[in-house]
Amino acid sequence: MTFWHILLGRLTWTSIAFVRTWRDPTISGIIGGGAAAVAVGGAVVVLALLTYLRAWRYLWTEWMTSLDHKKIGIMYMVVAGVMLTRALIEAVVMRTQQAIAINNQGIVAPAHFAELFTTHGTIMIFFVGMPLLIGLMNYVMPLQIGARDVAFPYMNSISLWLTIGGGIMLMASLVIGKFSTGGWSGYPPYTELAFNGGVGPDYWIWSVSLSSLGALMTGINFAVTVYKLRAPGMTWMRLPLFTWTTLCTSILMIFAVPPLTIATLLLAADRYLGMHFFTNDLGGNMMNFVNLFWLFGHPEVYILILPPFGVYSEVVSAYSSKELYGYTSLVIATMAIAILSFTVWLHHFFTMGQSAPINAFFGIATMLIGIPTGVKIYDWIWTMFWGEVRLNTAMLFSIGFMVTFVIGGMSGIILATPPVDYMVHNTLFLIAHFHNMLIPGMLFGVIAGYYYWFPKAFGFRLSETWGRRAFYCWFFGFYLAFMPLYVMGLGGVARRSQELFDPALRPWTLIAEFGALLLLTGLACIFIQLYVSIRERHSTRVPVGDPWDARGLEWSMSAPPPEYNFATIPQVSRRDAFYWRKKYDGAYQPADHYRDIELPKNSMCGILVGMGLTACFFGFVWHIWWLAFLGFAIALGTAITRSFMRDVKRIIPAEEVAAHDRRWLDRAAAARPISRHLELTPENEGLAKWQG
Amino acid sequence: MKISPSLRADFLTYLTGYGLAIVLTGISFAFVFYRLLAPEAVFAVILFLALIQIIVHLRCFLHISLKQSSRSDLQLILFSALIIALMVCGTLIVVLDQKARMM
Amino acid sequence: MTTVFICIAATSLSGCSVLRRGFLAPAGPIAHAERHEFFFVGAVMLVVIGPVILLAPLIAWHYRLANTKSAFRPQWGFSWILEGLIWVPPTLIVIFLAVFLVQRTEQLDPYRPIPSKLPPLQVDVVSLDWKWLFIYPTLHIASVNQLIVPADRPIQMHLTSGTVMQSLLMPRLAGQIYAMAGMETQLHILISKPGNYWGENAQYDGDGFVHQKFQVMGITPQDFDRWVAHTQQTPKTLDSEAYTSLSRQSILPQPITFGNVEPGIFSKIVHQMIPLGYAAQHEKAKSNGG
Amino acid sequence: MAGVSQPELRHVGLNLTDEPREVREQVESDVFGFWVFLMSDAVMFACLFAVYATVRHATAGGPTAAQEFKFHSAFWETALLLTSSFAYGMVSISMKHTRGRLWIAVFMVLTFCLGAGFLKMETHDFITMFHDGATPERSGFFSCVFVLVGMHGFHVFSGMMWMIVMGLQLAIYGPDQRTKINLIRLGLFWHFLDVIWVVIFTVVYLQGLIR
Ligand code: HEA
Ligand code: HEA
Ligand code: CUA
Ligand SMILES: [Cu+2]
Repeated sequence: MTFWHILLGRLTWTSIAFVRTWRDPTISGIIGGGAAAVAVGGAVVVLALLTYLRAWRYLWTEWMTSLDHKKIGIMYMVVAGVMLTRALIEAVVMRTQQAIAINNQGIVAPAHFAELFTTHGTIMIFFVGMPLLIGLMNYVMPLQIGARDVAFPYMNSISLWLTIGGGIMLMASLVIGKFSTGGWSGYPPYTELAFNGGVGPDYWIWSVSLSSLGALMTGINFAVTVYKLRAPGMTWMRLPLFTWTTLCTSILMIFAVPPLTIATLLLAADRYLGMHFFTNDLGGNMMNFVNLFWLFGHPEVYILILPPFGVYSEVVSAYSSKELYGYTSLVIATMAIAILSFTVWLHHFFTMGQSAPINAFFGIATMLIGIPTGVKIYDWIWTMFWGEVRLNTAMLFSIGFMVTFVIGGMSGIILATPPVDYMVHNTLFLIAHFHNMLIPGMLFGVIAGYYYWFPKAFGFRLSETWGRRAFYCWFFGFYLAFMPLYVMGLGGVARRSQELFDPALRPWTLIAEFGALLLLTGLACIFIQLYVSIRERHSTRVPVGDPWDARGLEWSMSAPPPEYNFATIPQVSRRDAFYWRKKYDGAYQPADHYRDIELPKNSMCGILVGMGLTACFFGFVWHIWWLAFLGFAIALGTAITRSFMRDVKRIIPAEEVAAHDRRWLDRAAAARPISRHLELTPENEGLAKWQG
Repeated sequence: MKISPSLRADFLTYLTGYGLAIVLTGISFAFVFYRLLAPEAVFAVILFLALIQIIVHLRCFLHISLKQSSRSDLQLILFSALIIALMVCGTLIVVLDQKARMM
Repeated sequence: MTTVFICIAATSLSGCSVLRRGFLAPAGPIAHAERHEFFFVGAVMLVVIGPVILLAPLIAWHYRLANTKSAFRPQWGFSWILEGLIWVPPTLIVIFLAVFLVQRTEQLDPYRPIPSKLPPLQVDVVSLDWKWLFIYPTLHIASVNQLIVPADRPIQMHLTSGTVMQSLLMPRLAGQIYAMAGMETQLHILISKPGNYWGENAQYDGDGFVHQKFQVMGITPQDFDRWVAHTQQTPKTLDSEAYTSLSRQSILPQPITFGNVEPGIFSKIVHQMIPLGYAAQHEKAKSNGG
Repeated sequence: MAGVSQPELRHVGLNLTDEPREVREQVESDVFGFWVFLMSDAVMFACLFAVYATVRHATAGGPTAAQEFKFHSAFWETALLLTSSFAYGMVSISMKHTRGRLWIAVFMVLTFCLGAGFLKMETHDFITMFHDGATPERSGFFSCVFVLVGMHGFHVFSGMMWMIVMGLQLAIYGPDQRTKINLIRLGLFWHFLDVIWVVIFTVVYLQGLIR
């Protein structure tokens, strides 16, 4: 044990990506080094820019230490955006590799390709999908139920910083050391010490742990919020559907994350303490890992799809200018999906050798999920029926979703048939299936929700032109990129192949490559849309707050909303509360009297706990034990210190609330009510004309 | 401290729980120690006793009751029990079947 | 531009040959039945999702804001008839599919012997890094990365792994089953059309993953006997030592055959009684990070 | 039951009858949140139990359960933990029915000591198992025993650390609102650990000792 060894653990010169590239200047090495350079360079540029703009104080006081659910929600989405960019580029590199590497090595080496699909999958699931949705739920759900914040604002901040910590670990793996090559599911024994001695699997274990810890706390937070903080009169059957899906998602997070925690913990026990849970020898049994992982993994994919289902429910109803069709059915379907999702995990390993009745049972349970899912889709279609459908960006994405998602559902049902799964399991057919669910299902939903709620959060609308362009790229890009994968999968091409050996595949990989580039363009359109919209924000302001003539409580306040959300907690008497208030002229009325409002003070405890644990886990990865200890001590010390603090609330005086509310009401009184035909014009100030 | 009726009631609740738990634990250990039945039967009995004891703990120490007052906690616990049953039974059936077919 | 054109043309010409690599061009009863199941489920599902694909855009378009002729009923949100329509038929369809699913899963269980007049040929399969070892215990021969079997005779495979978990897939013959160290799984196949096919490992297992493919040859019984006799002449013996060196991580340029096989070696492999070649390789990897 | 408000019925530890509605709601959601956490913790233990059941015979030729588990220490550990749970019940009662901090402190110290006794015995067991070569590296079975029982032990340890923190808060602030809420949560945690232990002594120790 030399001094350096104690100080740096397993970290050596050659762990640094640049040094590796220097020593091994192959194309693959250069791509790796380049990515590391981009990560480091990006971080340096951002830090420099912040310093130059003197934005640190602002960032620290207004954002990083904020406990406001709205700001935390936005930060989640920004973080997801950063991670997304990386994962998307990785996807394009993978597609390019498969397009080129037919009977040749292509541009990336085997181990590098393996890192690519592992990080791509891990990031997309844990650091794009979950944060995007958690961000959205964070922002919208408390507003929808008439609450001032979530139940545990401080814990909310910890969750955020744990997620960010996981993201930092993933980014660090780009520069220092390597990430796992075991896929996002990280099956042992391949990820055991005997086969993977490096830091890769450890990075995977600890970054996933950070993210799942964050998700677990978020789940608890949201579930309690929905359970206990609903406005008076907001009974269960009056909840907006997005809130329903939030609740069900939280339940899934609370109960599905523990198996993952156990799976990764036991794998860590094997790797760090020489135990034998999943090793080949001495009584280890990898089937236990597979079982535990999917006990989590399957509910996870519904964690990713339920909130978008909620978004579609809101969006389709609002833009069809109509009540949601079949509210009760939708609620029942949501709960059915949530509960059924705990009964189907085995469909991910039909091929592990269990007996036919067991496979058949889980196959049938899987198909059962098709019923409630179908109910939802039919309900959205009937919601448009007899409505006045505004075919804007969000609706295009929603309709694109319905049409495309059912194709993924079809392939899902095909996979759920064990004999067919024997053939297409672990092939590109499976890859096509789940991208078919995740992109048109989850991402389209996020984009639709983003378009829909953006004006509420920032006070101006997004550009329609660029939104449409994005839609066309996304829609056609998706078909081009993933339909070929179905075909190749039927031809028996295994997933995770960095090289292919049949020239007949070339046309298909080229089409897929083109599609991936189109998807990349689609993402570019989304970013351009943001840029253009910010530039043109003066002509798209909607300060009164109801630009879409929408129906839920979140529209009943100014845009952006005050930090306390509601000047007075609303009394709810029907579903679609705001719609009825507008109908009976109760929408823009001052309250009888205003009260002092208590809000949590900003706190840096969240960031300290999150970063402390991140440091701790980073120490674990590299066996830097002092760092692990220090990080843990910081996290624990912060949590304990915080429990001693008594002065954690601040008061917003009633006069201030009243004054703010009055200003908003004056603004509303001055605005011109706008009919739906004109809502995309600069006339729209966020006050909707009553049209039934 | 003055002994009020509600204090007495609270105390009795804990005492009952404690007593029952001790008795149930004792029976479990006795069954194993004295080999009162065939091994499988003993295991069934002690599992059953454990279940009862969990209910006793929930009732007397954690104050979960069927009364209206603690509905949401009760719902939560029942739901958790459902999920736990699904996961544990599922895992046992699946993994033990696999082992039977391949080891 | 021209390349794009060529590609599109090539797609329509050669593209579909991709499907001829897989189970949609079956060469045995198992793959055949699986293809049948695939089309069956696919067709049923097309019937249910077809309406969605048509209705969603049509209804959205018909009730678009600009169409002032379409009716508008903002408070309409429930109908018993529709509720019935969206819950009941899908349920019936799932029940319908489930009935077939149970039968087919039972019939196509990889452990289930294929009925035939001929007794099954035993083949023991060991997955290694990054190759497949096939042992013919009754014929006392073995081959690596090459599976040669008589056509029209059922093959009973017992699988295990000498390394991480892997998945055996022969796309035109039979579906996957995992091979795991210390355990033994089974797979049955039958080649009804003599010919040349291929198989692979479909579960990622490291650098040599994509090269872990092998040839499957279904030949006539006479040819098979000839091949066996010929192979038995090969001087190499598959014993513990040979196995140890085989289990080292490597990619083989060509198939290998063994003319003799130590009796009971498969059982020894399953019970992990033979030292593995990669152990030494990995001691090295363990010690350094990065 | 007229006149007794809901929260009072629920939380033996806290007398909320006179508090305003907001405070009661706050307490409700704080405590409910902790319940939710406990349930997800329970799922974690459930997964471990499931794994345990599948590796029960994976001793890989090494020591077996029957050789390593000690009937008497399992019994006395159970007794200690159970009694500590009862002692914590007295903490809750003191919190509800007395004004000062004296009785709370007395019973908390008692709980702490009983918990410490439990941990002491458990560690001793582990050490003897190590001496017999029944280490977690020896076989899948012992890996699981140590992780499962160790995880419970770690929870007990955390609970005891929490008691120290609460003791300090009690000393500084006395039984104020936040201290009380945390004492209630700590109570739930401590009783919950007892529930887990019931399953452990049944499924791990007694099942291993059945002959
Ligand atoms: C959410 C999940 C997600 C998403 C979005 C994607 C998106 C994409 N994926 Fe990936 N993928 C996975 C999850 C996902 N993937 C997983 C889990 C694996 C398996 C890994 C493994 O094997 O272990 C995988 C594997 C995988 C492979 C490996 C296949 C193999 O094994 O051989 C490939 C190959 O090309 C691929 C391609 C792509 C492409 C081209 C895209 C993209 O082009 C699609 C475009 C997507 C975007 C551009 C994101 C845009 C997001 C937004 C627009 C949101 C906007 C944000 C705001 C408004 C704030 N994916
Ligand atoms: C958001 C993500 C998402 C969603 C929603 C789904 C939804 C479904 N998935 Fe998918 N799935 C994944 C993400 C997702 N999946 C991922 C990431 C993997 C692989 C992970 C990996 O290995 O890396 C996977 C893998 C996977 C497998 C394992 C395959 C294998 O490994 O071999 C299976 C098998 O059954 C399956 C089935 C299904 C089914 C039946 C649904 C159903 O929910 C679909 C329901 C929808 C419909 C059916 C369409 C609409 C319904 C109607 C129009 C009504 C009529 C319908 C009927 C009558 C049935 N999925
Ligand atoms: Cu893995 Cu049997
Ligand atoms: Cu699934």
